[in-house]
Amino acid sequence: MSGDGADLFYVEAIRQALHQEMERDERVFVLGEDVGTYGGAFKVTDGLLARFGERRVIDTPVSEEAIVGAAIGAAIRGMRPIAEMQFIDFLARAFDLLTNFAAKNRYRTGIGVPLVVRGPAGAGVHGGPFHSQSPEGYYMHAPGLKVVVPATAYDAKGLLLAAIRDEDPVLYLEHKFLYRRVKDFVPSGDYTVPIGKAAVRREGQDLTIVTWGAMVHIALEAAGTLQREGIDAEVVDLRTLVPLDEETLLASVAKTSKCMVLHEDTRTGGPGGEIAATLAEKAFEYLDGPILRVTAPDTPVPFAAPLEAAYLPNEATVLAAARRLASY
Amino acid sequence: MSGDGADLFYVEAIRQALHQEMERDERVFVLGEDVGTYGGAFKVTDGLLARFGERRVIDTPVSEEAIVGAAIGAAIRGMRPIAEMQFIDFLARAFDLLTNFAAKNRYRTGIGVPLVVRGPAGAGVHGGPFHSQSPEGYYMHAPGLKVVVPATAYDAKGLLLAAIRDEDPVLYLEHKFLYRRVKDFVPSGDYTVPIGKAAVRREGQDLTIVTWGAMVHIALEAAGTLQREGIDAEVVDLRTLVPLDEETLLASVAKTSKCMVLHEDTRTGGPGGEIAATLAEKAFEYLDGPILRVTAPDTPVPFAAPLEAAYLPNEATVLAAARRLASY
Amino acid sequence: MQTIPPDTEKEIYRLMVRTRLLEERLSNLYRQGKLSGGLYRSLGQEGCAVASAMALGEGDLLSPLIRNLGSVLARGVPPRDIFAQYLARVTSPSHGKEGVLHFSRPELGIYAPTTMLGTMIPVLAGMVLGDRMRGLKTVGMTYIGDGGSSTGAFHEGINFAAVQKLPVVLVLEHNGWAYSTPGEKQCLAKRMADKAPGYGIPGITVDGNDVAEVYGAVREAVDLARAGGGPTLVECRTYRMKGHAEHDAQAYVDRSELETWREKDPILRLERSFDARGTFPRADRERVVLEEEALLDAELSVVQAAPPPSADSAFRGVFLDEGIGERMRHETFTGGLP
Amino acid sequence: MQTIPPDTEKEIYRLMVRTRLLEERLSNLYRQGKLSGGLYRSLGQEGCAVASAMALGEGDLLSPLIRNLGSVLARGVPPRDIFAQYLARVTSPSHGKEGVLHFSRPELGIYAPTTMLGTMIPVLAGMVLGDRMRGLKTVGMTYIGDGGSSTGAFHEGINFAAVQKLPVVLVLEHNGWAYSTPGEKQCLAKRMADKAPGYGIPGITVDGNDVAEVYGAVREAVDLARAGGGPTLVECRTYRMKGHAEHDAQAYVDRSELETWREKDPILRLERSFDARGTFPRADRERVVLEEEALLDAELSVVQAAPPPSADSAFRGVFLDEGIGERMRHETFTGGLP
Ligand SMILES: Cc1ncc(C[n+]2csc(CCOP(=O)(O)OP(=O)(O)O)c2C)c(N)n1
Ligand SMILES: Cc1ncc(C[n+]2csc(CCOP(=O)(O)OP(=O)(O)O)c2C)c(N)n1
Ligand SMILES: [Mg+2]
Ligand SMILES: [Mg+2]
Repeated sequence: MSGDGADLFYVEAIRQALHQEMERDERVFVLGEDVGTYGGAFKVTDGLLARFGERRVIDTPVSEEAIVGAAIGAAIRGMRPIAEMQFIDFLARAFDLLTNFAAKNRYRTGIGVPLVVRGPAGAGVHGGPFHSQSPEGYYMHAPGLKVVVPATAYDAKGLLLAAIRDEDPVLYLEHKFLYRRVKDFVPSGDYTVPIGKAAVRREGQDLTIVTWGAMVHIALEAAGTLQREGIDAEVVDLRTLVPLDEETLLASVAKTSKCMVLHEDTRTGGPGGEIAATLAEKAFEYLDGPILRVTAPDTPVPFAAPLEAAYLPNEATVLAAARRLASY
Repeated sequence: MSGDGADLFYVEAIRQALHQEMERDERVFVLGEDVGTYGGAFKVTDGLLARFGERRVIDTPVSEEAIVGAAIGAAIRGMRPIAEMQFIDFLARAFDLLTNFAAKNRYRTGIGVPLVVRGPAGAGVHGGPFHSQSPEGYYMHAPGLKVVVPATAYDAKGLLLAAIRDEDPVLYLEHKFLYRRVKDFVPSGDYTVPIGKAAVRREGQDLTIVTWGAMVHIALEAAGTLQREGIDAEVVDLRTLVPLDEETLLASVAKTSKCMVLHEDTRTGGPGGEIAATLAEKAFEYLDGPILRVTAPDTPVPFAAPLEAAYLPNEATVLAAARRLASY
Repeated sequence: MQTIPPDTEKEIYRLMVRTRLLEERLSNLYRQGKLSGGLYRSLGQEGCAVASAMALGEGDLLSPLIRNLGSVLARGVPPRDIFAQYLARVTSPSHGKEGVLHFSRPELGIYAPTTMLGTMIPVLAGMVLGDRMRGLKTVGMTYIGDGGSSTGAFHEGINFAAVQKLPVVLVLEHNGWAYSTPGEKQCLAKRMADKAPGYGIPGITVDGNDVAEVYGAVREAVDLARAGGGPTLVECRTYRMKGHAEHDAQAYVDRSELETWREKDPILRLERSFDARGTFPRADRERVVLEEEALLDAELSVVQAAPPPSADSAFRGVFLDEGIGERMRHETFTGGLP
Repeated sequence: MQTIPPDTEKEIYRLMVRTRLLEERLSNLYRQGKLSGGLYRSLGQEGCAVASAMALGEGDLLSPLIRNLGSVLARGVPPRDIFAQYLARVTSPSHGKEGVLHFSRPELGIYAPTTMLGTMIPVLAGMVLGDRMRGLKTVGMTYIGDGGSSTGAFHEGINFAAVQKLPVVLVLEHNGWAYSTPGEKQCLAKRMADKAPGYGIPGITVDGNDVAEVYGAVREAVDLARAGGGPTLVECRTYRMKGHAEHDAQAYVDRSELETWREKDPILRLERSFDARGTFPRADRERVVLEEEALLDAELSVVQAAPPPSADSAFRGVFLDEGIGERMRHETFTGGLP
């Protein structure tokens, strides 16, 4: 890793990763709706067309199945496609292609599908039910698919480079609320953040908050407040949901004995269940309290600001749960 | 409930429910691939066309999005459509329509979508990766959708009648392995099995096996064996996955203090996580041991008989886990 | 093609004016940062929306896309509903749970689509299928763009409607763009109506900025549908005069192309036609504009006075059984602790 | 249309015979309960599969549907692979993880589809897109049925291939049925090739049981594709002479229709044509049949001697990193206990 770098916004880090990897590896290309001329609905792919041309930066029809399908085909033939969903919600329209074709191909046929599907996920920008979802729970459940969820600009770049170089399909969920709100140091050179490794964002003794994506920042905020109340929370940013870094997770809970999972995806059948179940199986002896889940409720993401605010986990909901857990 | 009835196969119970409800309520109709002339790939809809005619028994093109979409539209306008997926795996092709349109419509617009999507799920018949899936984990995670999973002929009829009469969308997963293997008493008259109520299939003191669908029968088999070893297992058949019958679940674990979730869906991000998490939150005080999950592994469903057998949870895997849990 | 009755023509004029003026107000509100979410204009396409919707009969069903403001106004949705949606007020038809034109008004035959383009086509097909079973002669109309026609749902939906001979009218608004993507990157067909024979249904291409042409063609399609003749694909050639949404400065658009289309503006053209025929004098038209301004101002102030929805309602309305939601709300605030 | 070279014609004959005889063996095995899963016959459609595949060049790509046994045989897949797939032997190309024609043989340009009809079209488009980027002149061919053409994936895939001018040949096997559903409930188009203009691509309808016609039309499409002319939709009219699968007694089929089509059998027709032209004497053809019988018997016995896959392999091969699978296997047998 080079010592050079700069503080970059999350969105800039993603863009830098795309530029650098397309420069480095001519098998890498990008396809999606409005990724070329327009540079993507969130300008993530801005500048790619000018640098790499129409053959490697492909504006597609409004056809998510074709986008994911074509990415699968190209990957099977040795390319490294990156398929953008204009909003990750639209990946529902290619659910079959991603979960049944891409994810199962190596097992069925021996041929891996090294593609990346990426796109903006998450709420907080008044996007309403179809521009705000956090669908990680669905895709974690698809055998054969890896799922990564960066929370910082550093990880956004490093995980994207790792995802592109992975030999298996990776779903890369970028949080649209973070695009221009999170800024941190990003080395200008080449580096990867390994898929499957969590990061302990804050060490603590009293309880563990397991989270990822935009919620990492809520967790850290809450941990600061809790500190002042005498509760020392550890914050584990999973960074990858599949494969899960059980080692870091279990080590943290072994230390704190109490755990809360915090996520923006909805509750029932969501990722919190997997994490809680993993702990209930493998960390049972360490646990000194119930495993709590602080999540979005089982509703669509509502549109109006007060509704969306009620929908999203926030510092107050995290604090309320953490206090109860700490005093359990 | 009438005292009349007969021992029926699971498939016959479903068929009887369809006939009776179409007789009773002219808003009910069936659509899907080959449901009419052919009577469905598994003959579930056999006889409906002859009785109710082409207008209410609709052979559709090979178009899962159109099938689910048309069912949504008809439901919105006051009908009670039942959409058949020839194999439930193909519902992946209408994932967006079911999870984003049907399930979210009441919340978004105030108009409920009383449809049933039903179709054969589950492995055990050498169907390979795309004719064998148990996708309940995905659909449990969709806010606004109910999910039912009958294990007996009695429940197959009663839950289907309840599902058709429900004011919200219900995914009805019928297990193809059970169609012509499970036979039990089915009242000839009208009755419903309420959505959201589990059944304790076997009472026991030492540990709880929470399961549904075909695995209920594996669990009961295993419980018999365990009995002879001096381990008294309780078997809870959830019957409905959304909404979950937490009351029955918690009462059982309060009694036994130990719990294993057994399911045919794959492990990571699957339904077992939700159940384990619910217990880890709400039954923590009762638990005297880790919550185990005995599930299919995170692979596609393999085709060859020995592979499929290794893939499926069976009595031996349940026994191995139960013994470890009992002696914990 | 059916000709347009004189009163209908005047009503179309009024509704186009209403649409444009309403959007101008929304645009101002957007620039003031008062809207919740984005704004998708129909500038230059009002004729196609309004005239097509006017060709429906009573009790017919319509589902709009984001740019079909004119269509829902034509079906009787009051401007206050639109303001309330964009301002996310509790008085909006969706009670603030949804934005833009995503709301249902079943008593007016208006049904919300989802964002996912194309999906309304099979759903609308199902609506009129259901109505047919109930013995109703309802016709259903919805829209699709040159972009949205690339979706699988378009294909499955229109094909299903065709084989079932369902009374569906599908208006394809060919406005040259799908966000920043031009027509030739979307589809190579010479005309989008060339898709119709592949489904065995009639397809027609009309000048989407000529309200008489649109009305005539759509009216014919509605009549055919109601008579049991199945769906028709009506391609309306028009042009999106603004960016995809207000945040999009449409830098990718050739300015001279915009100039050409400005001359083909549907309101301007109808005015010229009125003048040429001497049927609806300028003074009367100006009165219409004033009336519409007054109406919109009044409606907007009512909406602005209304409160936003209360946080609690976020947890309600998922299922008919609110008990499920109650539990959910409780858990959200306790992290699941009993 | 390109004419068929004499050697190719004889090779097509041999491959049709091989296909038919191979399926007859599979059918016997099925009736003996020896197959794992179902059997989907291509009886009466062998000509379309074989002749289309023979029109491809070296290095080209092909993805079959379940009934395209003739296509994969034509591309050089040995019969043992097919037997091993159906008998679920460890020696099968999918090592028993998959059945039927769902296997890949990249060195032969053969790629497995999934069961979900239509999805191979965008995937194949992506394959040749990738090849084009790598500077290869690969043409890709796949198939779709009159049923599968109703899927959204068909629409999105062929449209994407069209706008990208990708070298794709899509052979639409119009065999009258989708399982039990007849053509007129699937699509109202007069010809399925009428779908092509809606994508701005050439579409042609040929007699799918006339191998010369199929070969000629497909060859032309392959040449056009390779020259950068984009995709072609080639509709082959044929007939499914058996039920959807062996368990389906096709009770819904009019027997007289079967009779009519039996007369149009592609092997029979080619034999008559040989006879009429005196080009490939009966005795030589009979030798072909004997050779093929011998080949198939030999291949089958090799396969029958092979073992089934071992249970352990069920847990391998999901990811390149087998460590993930190892953990999984462990957990499956312990219920997750550490
Ligand atoms: C399935 C799906 N994919 C992507 C989008 C994002 N999106 C919204 S509008 C739009 C462009 C649509 O173009 P067109 O259909 O021509 O309609 P227009 O905006 O021109 O009215 C896109 C890509 C969407 N809404 N749905
Ligand atoms: C998306 C999808 N839906 C349903 C099926 C089940 N299915 C398998 S074959 C078939 C009929 C296909 O008919 P057609 O495409 O005409 O091919 P043919 O069997 O006639 O060769 C159906 C419905 C499927 N494989 N994929
Ligand atoms: Mg457009
Ligand atoms: Mg067919």
